[in-house]
Amino acid sequence: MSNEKRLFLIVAAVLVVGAFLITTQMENRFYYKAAYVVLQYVVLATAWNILGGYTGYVNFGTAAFFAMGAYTAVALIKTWKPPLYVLLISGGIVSGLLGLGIGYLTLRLRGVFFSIATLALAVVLQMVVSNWDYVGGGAGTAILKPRSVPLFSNYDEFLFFVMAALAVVAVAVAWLIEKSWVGRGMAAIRDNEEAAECMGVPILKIKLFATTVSGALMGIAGAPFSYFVVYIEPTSAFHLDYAVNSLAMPMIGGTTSWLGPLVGAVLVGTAQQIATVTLSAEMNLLIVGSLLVGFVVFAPDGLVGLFGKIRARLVGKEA
Amino acid sequence: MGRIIRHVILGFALLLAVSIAFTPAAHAAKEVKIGFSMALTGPLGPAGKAALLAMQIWRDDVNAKGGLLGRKVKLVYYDDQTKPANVPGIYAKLLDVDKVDFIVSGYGTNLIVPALPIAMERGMVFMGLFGLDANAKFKYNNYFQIMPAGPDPIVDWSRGFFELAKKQKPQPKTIALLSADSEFARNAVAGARRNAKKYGLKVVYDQRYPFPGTSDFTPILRAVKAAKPDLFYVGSYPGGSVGIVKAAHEIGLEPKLFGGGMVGLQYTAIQMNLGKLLNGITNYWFWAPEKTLKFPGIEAFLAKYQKEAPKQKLDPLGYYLPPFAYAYVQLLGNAIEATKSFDQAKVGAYIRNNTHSTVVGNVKFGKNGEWATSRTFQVQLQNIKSNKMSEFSKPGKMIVLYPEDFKSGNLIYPYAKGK
Amino acid sequence: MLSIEFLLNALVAGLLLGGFYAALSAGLSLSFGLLDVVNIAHPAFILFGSYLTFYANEHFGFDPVLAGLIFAVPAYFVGVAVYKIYYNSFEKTGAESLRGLVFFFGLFFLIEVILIITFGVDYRLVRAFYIGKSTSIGPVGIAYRLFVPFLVGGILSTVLYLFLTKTFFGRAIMGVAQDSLAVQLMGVDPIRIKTVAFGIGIATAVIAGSLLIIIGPVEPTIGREYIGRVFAVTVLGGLGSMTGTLVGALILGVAESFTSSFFGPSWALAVSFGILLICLAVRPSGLFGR
Amino acid sequence: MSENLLDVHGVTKRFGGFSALTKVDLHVKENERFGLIGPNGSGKTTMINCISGALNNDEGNIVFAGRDITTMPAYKRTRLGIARSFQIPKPFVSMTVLENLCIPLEYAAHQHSHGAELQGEAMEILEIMSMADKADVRTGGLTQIELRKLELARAMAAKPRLLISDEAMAGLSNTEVDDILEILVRLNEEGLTVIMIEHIMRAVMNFSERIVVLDAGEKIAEGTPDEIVNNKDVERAYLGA
Repeated sequence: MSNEKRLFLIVAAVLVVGAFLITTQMENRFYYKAAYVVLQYVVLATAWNILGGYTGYVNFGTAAFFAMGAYTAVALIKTWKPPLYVLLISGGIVSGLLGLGIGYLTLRLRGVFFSIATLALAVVLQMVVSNWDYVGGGAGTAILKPRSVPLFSNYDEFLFFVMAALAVVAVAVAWLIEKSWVGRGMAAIRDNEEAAECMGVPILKIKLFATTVSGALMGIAGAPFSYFVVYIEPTSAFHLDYAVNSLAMPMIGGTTSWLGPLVGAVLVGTAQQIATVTLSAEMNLLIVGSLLVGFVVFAPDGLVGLFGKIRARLVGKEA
Repeated sequence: MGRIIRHVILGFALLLAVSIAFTPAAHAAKEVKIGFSMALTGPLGPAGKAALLAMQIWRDDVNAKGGLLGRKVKLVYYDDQTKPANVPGIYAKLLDVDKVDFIVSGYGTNLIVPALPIAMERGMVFMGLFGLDANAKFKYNNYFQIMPAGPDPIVDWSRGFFELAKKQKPQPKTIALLSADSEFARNAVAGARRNAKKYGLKVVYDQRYPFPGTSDFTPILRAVKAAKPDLFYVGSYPGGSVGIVKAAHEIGLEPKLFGGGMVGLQYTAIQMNLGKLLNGITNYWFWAPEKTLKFPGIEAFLAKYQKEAPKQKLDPLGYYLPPFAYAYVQLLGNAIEATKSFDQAKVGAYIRNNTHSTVVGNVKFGKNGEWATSRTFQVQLQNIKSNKMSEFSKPGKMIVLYPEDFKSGNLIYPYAKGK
Repeated sequence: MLSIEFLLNALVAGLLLGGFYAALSAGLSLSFGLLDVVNIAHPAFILFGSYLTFYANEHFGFDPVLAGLIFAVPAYFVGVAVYKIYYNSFEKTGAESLRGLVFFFGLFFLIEVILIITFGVDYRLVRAFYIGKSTSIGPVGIAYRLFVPFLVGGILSTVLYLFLTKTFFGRAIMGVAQDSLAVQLMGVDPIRIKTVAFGIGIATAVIAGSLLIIIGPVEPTIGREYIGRVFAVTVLGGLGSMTGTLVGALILGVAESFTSSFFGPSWALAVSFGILLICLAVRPSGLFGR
Repeated sequence: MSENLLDVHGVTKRFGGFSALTKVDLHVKENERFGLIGPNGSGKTTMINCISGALNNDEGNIVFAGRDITTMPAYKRTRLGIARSFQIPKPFVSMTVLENLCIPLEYAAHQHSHGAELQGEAMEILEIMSMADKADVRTGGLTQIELRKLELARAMAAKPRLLISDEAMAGLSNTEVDDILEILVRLNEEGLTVIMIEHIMRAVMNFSERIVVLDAGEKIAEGTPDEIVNNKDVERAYLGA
């Protein structure tokens, strides 16, 4: 294992332990709820970026993967109420399989056609869930969360810790992929799929890997959702916000590295959380929309790229 | 590499500092803070804003009289954007950061349920604004819901419609059911389905339509027409209600009783658009300017509301939600005054065990915090001659037919005659 | 229940709806089908048109269709401006595929927010003398509320078809679509052609918006419901063909109407997306070439 | 036939109703310098796409080094030793020139090893192409000519047995053409088989040992450069007489 890898994994472990220690110290539940949402977006943005940023396939259907994770969990809770880790794994498997499915779509659909297909997929799945009465259908259903959990003083803190750990795992996965041969193959596919294949890159395998991992991470992020909101119905689980945010955050942060989605999600997500309790919601949406369009037009490499440029200029001046 | 991670950690620290900076200082001791989330944007935004105005009117009324037990009332609220996912965070903020004294709910079942477990964990009295059977799973005894649906909300909701039908001669035998594919409408129609069985009606059509996303109702209503139902019970939201009424007129759909659970027909803007097309429709209603519904304080409240509403582009008459939004905080305030206490358990027990006089009439709570007896009005629209707003602010247009205690006129039957 | 009359009525309702869908999709067929500009914000522009129509109708009593036609003119210039930004930021640098898509997605979102801020989230409706009236031909009933959009949609498609095939400028647009280099050699600036064509696309979106609000009430986020439909129509009809778009629209309208009538409305929306998904997945690569 | 490196038997490729290739046979010997020419739209690029795997042929089969590769995905063919350059350069735009070369080195030549030695090999290839000074430049900063050289360099980095060069010299000056020819000849001497598609007749005639002419998707002539120059059918195809 390289030094770089070792350092990264140590930092990841420290962050997870840190998240746990916070829960033993801080009482104020608002911060846990707010942090949960931000961390959930770290997972979603990172997952989106594995397919969208690294591989160049724009997924408009994040909400579908997220909601499939959430509804897989709901179906399980309704049947035998398994522990949370089972929900996470199952949500990941179901959405991962869904990802594998859309991965095969990339055989025929490239560029915008793929994106439109993911959008259509989200609508069709929402309709299926709306007609599936076992999980509440269009009317929705209330979910009782477990009353207590060992080691944590309440379930909110536990959920926060779980999402913090998931965020660390998601970023670590993205980082490992980026630094591996798979990641370099993804970049080649993004730049030019035809050339990549002719240079020996197994494009189908890599694309399937990307859609599966990306989908699975989104599903895992969705699995605890019903415990978080306590009440789940299709319009909120399939909300367009998930699609917009998971795409805007990497775009604003920068799409070519693991750092971009992380920075984007933390900044935009935190700004949204603060805006929810200070500004009006319209302004909140306006800010996200303007940032997205502004960054796409003026700073295509996102904040990370912007900082890189500024630093390069400063270094250049010193020299 | 190490440098990047340092930057990241630094960033997290900064964020934490910023969020702490946003935490307001400890609350001023003198005020009573009532906290809630409200849909000010999103699908329920228009109604939510009207509800907020009503609550602000109540606050001003109370403060003009010197507040609650000598403490001025302050409302602390955040926009939940009609998104259930925002609700848990908002109530956590209200309780842990803003340290409010009481909480009440936002508007609508979807936005009440996510807050209920939080109220439960903290043992807070929780007033609900228009939740349909929201407490069924939690069975929390300090939850009280202001919508007059009744002890078995889903079934009681449409009982009036069927009671009316039963009294007609010859007795109707068949019914068609149509609902929007979303929470309220589906529950309303589920109740109607159970009532249909109970009253011995044959269901000849039973479908859902996608909501939102249905642009034209003509094919749906043709299928209903082909099924030739005596009764047509519809659970729909504003956009769909308008489309259904228009399409029903265009194809000449004339069941003997038409309406039931259509949201939106109570809104002034939609009434003004539909005008005469509304005549003959029988639908649930919450309040109308009929002489049987002159509850104490309602007219003074509506006068204040109607003065302010046009400025905020809200429903100008405000007969639907605003009186109840006023009433649910009024009821809480009265309970605090009566118990002379801010203690959650005492206030909760008082609300649970007494009958309360409010601007929407006398309220007594029963099982799961629902009204002890159902009081959902069935109203038939009659004598509407134009699209002017003044049509709808006069008595004699929205005739209350059910329940008997509040009856203000007679049903014109069948629907075609009332049209 | 299955009478000839019922069947006929379902068919007519579907055709009427289809004509309306043709109006919704015509502009997209121009920008997406011919110019390869994936204007995913097209439904948002339609909704924008609906609100302009509402404003003119509510405050000045304009007929909705007339209002749509009037606002089509400024909308053209909005389209020109949007395309200029798009061209300079993405097409020129060859980065249009991924970021251009995101650009329009963001634009969609922005238009929605602007509508929410200006008009509020309430449902908005218009009045016109023909709304709420209907006539019948034999056993078939026709509501003017649906017939007017059908008529306007049909006229719009025909005018666009004639424009593209009979005028010099229209042929230049078709030329750009097939081979932009060849057009350049003929002494025509392909960028100017594309700018004009995109502007026309947005202008038709605004006209379609006036039809949308005639059919039923609108609220700012309703545009999302039409993304699938307009793309389904454009792809189903074959990219870049105005006739194809009209045919695709009619097929979709009839399919939705039949689903609503015979299987129940809860699956009607799935039909358009289902058709779109099947089209995308099954139709061979000829789909992408013109 | 076993001494042939590449055997194309009766390959047909249709697009809709249009037949881009009709029952074409090609046989390329080990270490041969092979030319493929024809007017625009004659099916040359379609032929290469079928050989390299970018397209699947509808009829016929393709055998490379004794293995039937007709249905093999493109990346496996590259790993077997078929590399190509693109007529319109398709660089990896987010990468530097050096990184562009590392992709085929990593994926085709070495299969997933990655490190300093790879970069060394990439630099060697850049030296050969006299592009070493551009190693750290992003492809956006390259000229058209440099992009074409990069195409060739990247194909070479796949360490192929068969190199297909698709109009690598279009737009280059005479000396640059000579430079590239020299490189190709040297590689050929080291054992590489080359299929050259070229519009610059001087280059293809000088370079090739044997030439096949395509017209409208059919093979109309095959032979040494001299035979081709004197072929009436070829003259007619080119002049449209």
